[in-house]
Amino acid sequence: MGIIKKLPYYSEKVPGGSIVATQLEAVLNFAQAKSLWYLLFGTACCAIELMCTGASRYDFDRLGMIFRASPRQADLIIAAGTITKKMAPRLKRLYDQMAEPRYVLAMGGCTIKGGPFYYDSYSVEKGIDHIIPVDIYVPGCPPRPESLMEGCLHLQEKIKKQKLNNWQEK
Amino acid sequence: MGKLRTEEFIVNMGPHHPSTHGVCRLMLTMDGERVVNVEPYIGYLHRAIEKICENRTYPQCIPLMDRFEYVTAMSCDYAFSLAVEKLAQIEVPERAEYLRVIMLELNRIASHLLFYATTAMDIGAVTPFLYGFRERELIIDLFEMTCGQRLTYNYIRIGGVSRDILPEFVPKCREALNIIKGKLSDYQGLLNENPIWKARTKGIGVMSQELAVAYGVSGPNLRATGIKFDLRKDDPYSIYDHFDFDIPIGQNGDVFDRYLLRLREIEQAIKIIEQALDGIPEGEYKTKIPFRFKPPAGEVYSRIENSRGEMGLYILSDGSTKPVRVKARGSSYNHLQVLPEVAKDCLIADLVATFASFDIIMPEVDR
Amino acid sequence: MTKDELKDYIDTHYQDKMKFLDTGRFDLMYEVTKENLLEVSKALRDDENLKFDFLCNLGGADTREHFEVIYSIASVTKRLRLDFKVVFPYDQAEIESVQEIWPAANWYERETWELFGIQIKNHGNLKLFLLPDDWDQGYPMRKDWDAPDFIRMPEL
Amino acid sequence: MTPFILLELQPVFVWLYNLLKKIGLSGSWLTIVSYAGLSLIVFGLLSVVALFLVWWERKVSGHVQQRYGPMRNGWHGWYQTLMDGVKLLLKEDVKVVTRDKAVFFWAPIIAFVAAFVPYVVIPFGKGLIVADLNIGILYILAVTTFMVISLLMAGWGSHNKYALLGGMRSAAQVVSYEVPMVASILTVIVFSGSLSMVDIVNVQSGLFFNWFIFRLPFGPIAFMVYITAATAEANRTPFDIPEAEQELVAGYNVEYSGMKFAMFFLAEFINMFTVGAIATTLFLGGWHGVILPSWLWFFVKTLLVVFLLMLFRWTYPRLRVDQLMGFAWKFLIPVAFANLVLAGWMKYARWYW
Repeated sequence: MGIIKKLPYYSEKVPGGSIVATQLEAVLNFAQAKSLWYLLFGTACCAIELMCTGASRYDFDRLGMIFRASPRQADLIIAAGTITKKMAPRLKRLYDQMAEPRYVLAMGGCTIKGGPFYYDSYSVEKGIDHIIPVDIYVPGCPPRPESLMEGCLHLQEKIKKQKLNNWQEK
Repeated sequence: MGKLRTEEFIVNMGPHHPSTHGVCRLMLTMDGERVVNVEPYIGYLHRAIEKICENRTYPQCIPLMDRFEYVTAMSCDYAFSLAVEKLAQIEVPERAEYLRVIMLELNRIASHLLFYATTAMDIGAVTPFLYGFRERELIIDLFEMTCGQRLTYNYIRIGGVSRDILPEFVPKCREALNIIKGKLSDYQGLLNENPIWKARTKGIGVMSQELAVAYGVSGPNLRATGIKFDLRKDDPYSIYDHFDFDIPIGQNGDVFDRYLLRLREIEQAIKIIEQALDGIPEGEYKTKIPFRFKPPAGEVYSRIENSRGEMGLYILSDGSTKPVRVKARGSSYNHLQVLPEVAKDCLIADLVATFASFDIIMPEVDR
Repeated sequence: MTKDELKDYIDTHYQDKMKFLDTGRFDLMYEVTKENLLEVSKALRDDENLKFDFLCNLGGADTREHFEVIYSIASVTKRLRLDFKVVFPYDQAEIESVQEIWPAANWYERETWELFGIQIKNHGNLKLFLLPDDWDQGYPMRKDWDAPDFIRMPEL
Repeated sequence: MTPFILLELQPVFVWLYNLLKKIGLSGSWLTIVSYAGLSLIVFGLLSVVALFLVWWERKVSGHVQQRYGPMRNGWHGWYQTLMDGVKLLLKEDVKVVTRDKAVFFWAPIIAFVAAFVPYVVIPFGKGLIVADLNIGILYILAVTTFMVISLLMAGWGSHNKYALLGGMRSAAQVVSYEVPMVASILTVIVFSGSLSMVDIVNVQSGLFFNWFIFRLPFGPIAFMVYITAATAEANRTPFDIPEAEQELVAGYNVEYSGMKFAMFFLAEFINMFTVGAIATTLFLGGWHGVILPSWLWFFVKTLLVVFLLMLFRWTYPRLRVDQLMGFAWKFLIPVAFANLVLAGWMKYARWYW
């Protein structure tokens, strides 16, 4: 990992090295995009739709996405369901435990802006984007499995465009 | 040889753990593999639904009730509507009652299928998980056809239902029921006689009748201990007295009984729906309620039997458009409370099995 | 036992301790004073003809005038339902625990304490559990409660 | 020379050996270079096999569960696991601050090595064996035990209670199931009269009724005991308690990420293949078969056994830890030993064909 991060830097010094780096970048990003293992993180209603998406009719595995129970082995955290103020530190912690490169998909209205619990609720975090950085927002209450998969495809497109140099910041 | 000196240690299970179905946190005091003490910590999904309801008009509360217990959202809609109807003494047309019963029982099947899926998953069998979801999709399709949503329906409203069923609903429903009926034997064949499944579930997590009643355990978990108590028969609401169905009960109150009971309840639910489909009368599907709906001052606690047990709603009204207090009683609240008593001194695998068999769903606990 | 019979029974046997209220729209609603709470609860549970052994619900309420704690009880064997409530002013927000009678009351009382600030005597387990561990903003279910990041829904 | 003989790989290796000789290597250098080359070939082959098995497992699980499994990478997602592997290579290697440094570092490496080492003595085909040791099967039993040490190390080094529980569970489990496994293997050895893998295969030459699994009555029993015990050795459902997802999150590998996790993951699948390979060699007649070349027969049989293990995994619930131990000590071991005694007696009385 360390070497690969520095690769763009070293490749500048060799003639033609940047071409190699670009090609390598494309391959690595492709691999990353095609193999998004998601963390089993469901809190509320969206978790049921997340399970449905993993089940027979929609089948997340078609996209190469399988769930991992341990955050260390996951690439993507699908925040499915309301994040309360009590849960927020835990979400932050799970995100911190994940290995780079890591991505976040905010599923459902609650994770985007508090959803139906925006008004009058004393305990709901109004959007997870002030806890962890979010890559893709999938609106809905709860989103249909199709839209969740659409969100994942958009995330794959996004990953394919990323630069190796930016991995540190991501 | 003297007794081996061992040291207890504390394991924090959750709030994010594959087997806690959401965000329950269990603090386990463990002696090796043996769980000495369990202490549930809840509130990771406390969304203050009751507080929000106090600042919403009565019809506006129903979408929140969907999110109170999303696995059987229909029954929550219904519990709230029933409470308000009792409060304001609204008569509901008979067609609406039939539609409600069909939807409630379909939702019960969906919920029990989810139970089948997740319990099998927690005991280590992955494939039943997928099978349960496969048949659940058939029911979800019916709901989607009727009210356009897959999970949070907002279908049962005060005074009736939000819209009438489509003409093709009845044949589609019958078709889905026939498929599920056929698959039920598959489910049982996959697990019932499996020696590993029996070893993992028989005699595990036994709950006595006294304990169950004292802790307010209700629904299938209560019936698995052998008490024949079902609000559909014992405190009849809606039109359940028109139908002929049985209340299955268990004997030992262990994990296996709770599992089998739910599968048998699916059969009974299918029976009710078939009778209801035969007898849907023509007529209105809802009573008009005024736009600024104001029930009279007063209070009511109404309870219904949803797939997990007694779903109760206490509503205190002062005669304005908004309720003064809404207190939702979810049965999982009591089931989680009794868990430390049932799961005392068992292995960690048994704890997971017991937890799964209670069919606890966290939003009902945290609200 | 029908609802009317139950009302007659309670009115004859418990007339000095339970006061009938007409606010109950479906089931019977009684009022019990704070002092009589434990005694009445115990009697209702142990009465051979009633056997209210099942606590359905226990919840506080803030009516803007006073606090109430509403007990909804039922009988599994006799198939009966009954509600009763305890009413007390804001400055005397304290009540006896009914855990000994109905163990299920434990969490309900804890929640009532946590969200309304109604003290529960002899509870023994009054710890925060619904609210975050570092919660210091008071009792959110009270009607006059407010906090900086609490947004009220605008009136239509 | 029939065309089928051409498919046999042995001439290729002979030619390579002669080539090495021609370029001037001799004596111990020749031995070292040829063995190193063979090991590399086996290593490469097994890496491919492991990647294939991961993909196959996902496809099998998908089709058992009425879905497709990976579909987006090539034909039915054939290079899905390659993508997974590349991604895992790139993942950050999370190092827990509180870990036991050396133990945490070495655990996946030992697991990985322990998974590959048995293949030194496994005959992939007629004459296709790296080293035909005369204590072949004993060597396998000895080196596969390293696996449990690595799991225990992973559990200890991670400084995580779930991992520790997983490590302890796997240690208890593997040690218990070693006994019936050895007893069932001894049943074979009683008849083959040799510990060498090649000899064991040669004893079963001829048509399928010479295979050890069809030696009634003890053959099938020994095979079943072996498969059961080996499933437990490979930590597969219904004996997958060391990594029971619903109880211990991911068990011993809960703190591992990136390449180290990939090592555990591949080691698990290679172990599964080892189980199949040993079962093929001992019970299913090894490379023997008609028409097809011998190495193909070996792979077909092995993959069939692996497929059986996969079907187990996607059908059964998981046993509890005490039931698992009870099953090994109260049922499998008595059966295996009774079977061994029966086999020995029949051998003595020459009641076999």
